[in-house]
Amino acid sequence: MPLSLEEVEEIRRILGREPTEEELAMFEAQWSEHCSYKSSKLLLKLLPSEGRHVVVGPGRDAPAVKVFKDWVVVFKIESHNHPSAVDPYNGAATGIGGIVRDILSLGAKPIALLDMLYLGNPRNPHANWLIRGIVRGISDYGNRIGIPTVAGDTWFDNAFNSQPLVNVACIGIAKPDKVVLTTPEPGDLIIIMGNSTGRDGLLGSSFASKPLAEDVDRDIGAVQVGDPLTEKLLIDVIQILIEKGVVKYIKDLGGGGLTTAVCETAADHNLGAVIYLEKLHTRQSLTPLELLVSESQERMLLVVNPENIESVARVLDEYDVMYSVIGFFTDDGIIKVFYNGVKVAEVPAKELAKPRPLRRASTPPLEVLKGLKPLYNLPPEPNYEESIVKVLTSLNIVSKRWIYEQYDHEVGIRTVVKPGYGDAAVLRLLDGSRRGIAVKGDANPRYTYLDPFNGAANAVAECFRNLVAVGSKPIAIVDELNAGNPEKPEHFWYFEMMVKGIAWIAEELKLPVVGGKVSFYNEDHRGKQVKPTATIVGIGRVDDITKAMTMDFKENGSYIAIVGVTYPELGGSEYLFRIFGLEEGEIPRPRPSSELRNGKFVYKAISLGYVNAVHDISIGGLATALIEMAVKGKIGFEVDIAKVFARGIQRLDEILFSETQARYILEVKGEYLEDLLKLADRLGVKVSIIGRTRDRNSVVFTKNSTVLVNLDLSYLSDIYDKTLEEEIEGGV
Amino acid sequence: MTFIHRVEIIITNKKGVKDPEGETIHKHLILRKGYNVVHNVRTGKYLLLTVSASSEEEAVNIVKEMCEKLRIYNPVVHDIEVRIRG
Amino acid sequence: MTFIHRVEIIITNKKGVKDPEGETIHKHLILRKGYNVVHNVRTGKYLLLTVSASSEEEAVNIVKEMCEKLRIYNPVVHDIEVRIRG
Amino acid sequence: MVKVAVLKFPGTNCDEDVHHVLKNVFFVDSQIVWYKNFSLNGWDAIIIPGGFSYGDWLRAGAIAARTSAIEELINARDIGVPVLGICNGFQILVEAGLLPGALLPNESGRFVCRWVRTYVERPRGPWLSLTTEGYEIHMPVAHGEGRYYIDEENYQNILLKSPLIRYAKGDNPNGSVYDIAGVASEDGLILGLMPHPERSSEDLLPPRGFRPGGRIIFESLVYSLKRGW
Ligand SMILES: Nc1ncnc2c1ncn2[C@@H]1O[C@H](COP(=O)(O)OP(=O)(O)O)[C@@H](O)[C@H]1O
Ligand SMILES: [Mg+2]
Repeated sequence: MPLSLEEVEEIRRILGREPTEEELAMFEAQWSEHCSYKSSKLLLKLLPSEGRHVVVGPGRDAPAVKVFKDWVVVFKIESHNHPSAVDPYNGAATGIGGIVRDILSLGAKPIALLDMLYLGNPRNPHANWLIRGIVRGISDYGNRIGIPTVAGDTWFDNAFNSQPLVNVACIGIAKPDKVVLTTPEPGDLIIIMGNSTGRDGLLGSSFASKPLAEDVDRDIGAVQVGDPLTEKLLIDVIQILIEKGVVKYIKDLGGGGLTTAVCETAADHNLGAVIYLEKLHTRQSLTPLELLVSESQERMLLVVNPENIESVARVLDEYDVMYSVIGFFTDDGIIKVFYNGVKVAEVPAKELAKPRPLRRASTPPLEVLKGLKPLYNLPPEPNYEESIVKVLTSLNIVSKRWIYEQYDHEVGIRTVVKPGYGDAAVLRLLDGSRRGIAVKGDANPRYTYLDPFNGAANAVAECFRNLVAVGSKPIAIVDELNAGNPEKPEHFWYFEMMVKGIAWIAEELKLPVVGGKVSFYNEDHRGKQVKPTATIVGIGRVDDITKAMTMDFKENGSYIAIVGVTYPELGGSEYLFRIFGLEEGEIPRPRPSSELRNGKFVYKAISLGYVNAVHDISIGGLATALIEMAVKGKIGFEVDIAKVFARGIQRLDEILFSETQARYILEVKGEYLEDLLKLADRLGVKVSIIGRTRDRNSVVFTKNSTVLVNLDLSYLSDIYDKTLEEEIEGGV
Repeated sequence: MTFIHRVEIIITNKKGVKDPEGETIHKHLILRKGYNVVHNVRTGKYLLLTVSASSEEEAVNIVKEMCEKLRIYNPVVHDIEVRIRG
Repeated sequence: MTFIHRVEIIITNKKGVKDPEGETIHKHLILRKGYNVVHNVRTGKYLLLTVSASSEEEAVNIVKEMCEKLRIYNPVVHDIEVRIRG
Repeated sequence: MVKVAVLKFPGTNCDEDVHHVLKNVFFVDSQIVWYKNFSLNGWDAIIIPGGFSYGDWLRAGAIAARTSAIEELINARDIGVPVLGICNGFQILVEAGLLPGALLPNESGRFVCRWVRTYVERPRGPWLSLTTEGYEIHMPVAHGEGRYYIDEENYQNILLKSPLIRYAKGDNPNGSVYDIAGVASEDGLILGLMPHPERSSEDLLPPRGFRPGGRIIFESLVYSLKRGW
């Protein structure tokens, strides 16, 4: 997005003269939406970012949370939507590269990746090509750098056929005394290490700050190719440099390239800098302007006291990592850039780093009425068995094995609960203790499209539940807001509502939002925004990984309990969409106080050893969640839905498929049934015992004694397992 | 009358787009083993198709059109070359 | 006197060694989209080297020798072809 | 005290995992050795762990196989030092000609990470000394180029005379010929396999239905280094 006239005027005022070409490019890069958050800053302040665990909140490259007294978790989310739309393979791959470098910036050791993918219809040839490219890009890059991709979220929807959303997150761990590093001071040297700078990725962040051009070929400068081998070497040398204590500060070169890295580091520490561009190692000959804003991948900035430069150099040489010492920090707050003896830019760091926030207009569009009207006149209830099969085979529900088996989710030998086995992944710390963390990413584009406030809140709640379901205590979240064009008030409204929804529920659930990222301009070339989507990644604390919980039924004859009350909330549900083709109605209400109460109960039940399996109820409702537990455990069940604790229900499909929040299914060990019910009573939690697991090859739903559904479990397993692969590999 | 033609497709990263594989092979294998006369390495994908067509030209044209339609390559990052295999 | 030559290397699976990628592209992409005139697809790896040598022949010979010595291809499974790029 | 070298190349990513298992599970002294600093002397055994040496470029293992570290390792056979190649390590050993055959891209064309059942045939040598014919080992695989290939003649003449690890029926994840998951030199001194024993050495890690069977390989080594094989 080129600078506006007012912005150019502002730059003239800051400099007191006409800017040079290089200076303009620096401002353009830094003031892009992607780097400066100028449209979103004011609203993002609403997010509650404080809490007793928070060591570093929003502001640095990644936040840090003290999950244990001797371990800090650093985690962050990032989007690579625009690059992935034009070059799915490299776009997704470089998204992984970028998010890992954010974690490295805090000196943490990356231990897990997550990918949250909102994709088009695999039967659409273009979307299919995008899907394969995106997954392969993540697979090739993530696997090569040796960080397991342990969890994620996947959604398929025609709305994403030409503009998919590719959100990725990285989790790192560090010792509290190593994580923040120290403060850069005047005289400290600035080193750029990693890949040589090339013309690739010129002004990539301004590319991400505008709508998809019809003629994408013109944006060739923005195409970046990932180099996972170099990234892996960066990961390795940073661990060594931190261990040796020879670097003071680290920052990645991401959007805005060298300009952003230098000016933000300087501005954050009241420093200036002197830079000699000709010293930068390059891949081809570049102009000073290009050197300043190139977004070549796999580069990091190190701040090193001159005393330590030799030991740093020795490590980098040993590991074949290229580097150059390009300048030093000063105390005058001014960034001075030289190229072969000529000064090409002189800019005050603070003014460059932080443009004035923009206040964007926001108006609700007409179409939102679809999500704000209650459902009336639902079509008559179809056959339950057919509905169950149809909902179960929705691509949003079936197993995502085709995706996660392409990722090495085991490397690092920390992954105790693996993808597909639990509601979240559980990783051990591997420090000799039994402690670990749980991680998961969630979103529901349909919910946020129908009702961005409540939809975003529900994404937070689902993430909370997923963390609880594996036996962890939710500690903090980060968010990625994927929205349309902020200059269009009707698009901006969605963004505003999503922020407010997250802010509200995070406060209620006492879950600090420690960081996040905003992606605007997610619209197709006709200007239609894709479904606005709020993606949440959360971390939870696990005190004993040997008790980490999975969702598969474990034994014959145990009790099946539903935690929480079921309401007739079919609006925006997967059922309504799959069976009737409807995307409308009020979406399920967020219920933060029930979430807290029920979450606490489930957490307790797990730690007391009352349960064999836990699964939260989300899209597809109760029927789907039960069948998932049966399929994964290869153990059937028989339940009576008349026993489900429900309110205001008029039809049975409301019990089977309602997506009411704050609910879980537990497989309760027979000998603990009484204890569990007592615990529920004490905590004021509604629990209904609806049936038992059966070591038979069938799943049976009755109402009182009438059999409503009797389906073959092997058949269900088969379709649950294979549908996605068939759609993707055979669907075109 | 149609004949069988062998058509080859070569897909490489565009000029100016990085090729980390080529760089690695060059630096860590070829140069390390002393082949200094090699100045540069670019890598790519190779496809060899057997095609029925009335002429070589027609065969090449069919394949070219197919590469565009089926997205055998990504024009944003790749250059493509389609030729008769001699 | 040396000149710069462009030498290409094409590495494909030997006959008898399965090429599932080629089969998949053929079956799932090309045939499904109705390009029935394509009878067969083989895939391979392509390398383009810039080499200093006194003649084309010499350039090709250097590269051939290098391919053997450095095992640029794996003779157990691959065929290789080295040629001047026209 | 037994000492095991864990050889690391640019792009190796299972070095710390193997080191952890040796050190904390089997209490074996081991050291991660950067390829530039590697020499054959002083090690009781050498493990080349998994990962993507040199980005898997050209072919998995092809570039690492031409380094001086591996050129030196070729002598291990003569001096009788046990060598284990896991995943990328196996690919390197094959590319270096230390083990027969070749490893090609998976039949599906996709990377695959999944737990599988394997079993041992003709166990011999330090890495399999505690196993017996048909011994079942559960381990995860994680690779893009694990389709083992060898022609019929060499299969009959070489592999059928040597220790072998095969995927159980229906568990072949990559289309390897004869369901081959790992091969060894005739005396079993040098073993390469695609599945990861280090990911299957602790009770916590196998998912339901699988056992941490990879332990036996490290236990065999420890046993054999003390008692011979
Ligand atoms: N894109 C993905 N990458 C990796 N794992 C994924 C991806 N999508 C889904 N998964 C995994 O599949 C399982 C089911 O995911 P999901 O349906 O999102 O669960 P839930 O409904 O509980 O949020 C989880 O283990 C999840 O981490
Ligand atoms: Mg869940």
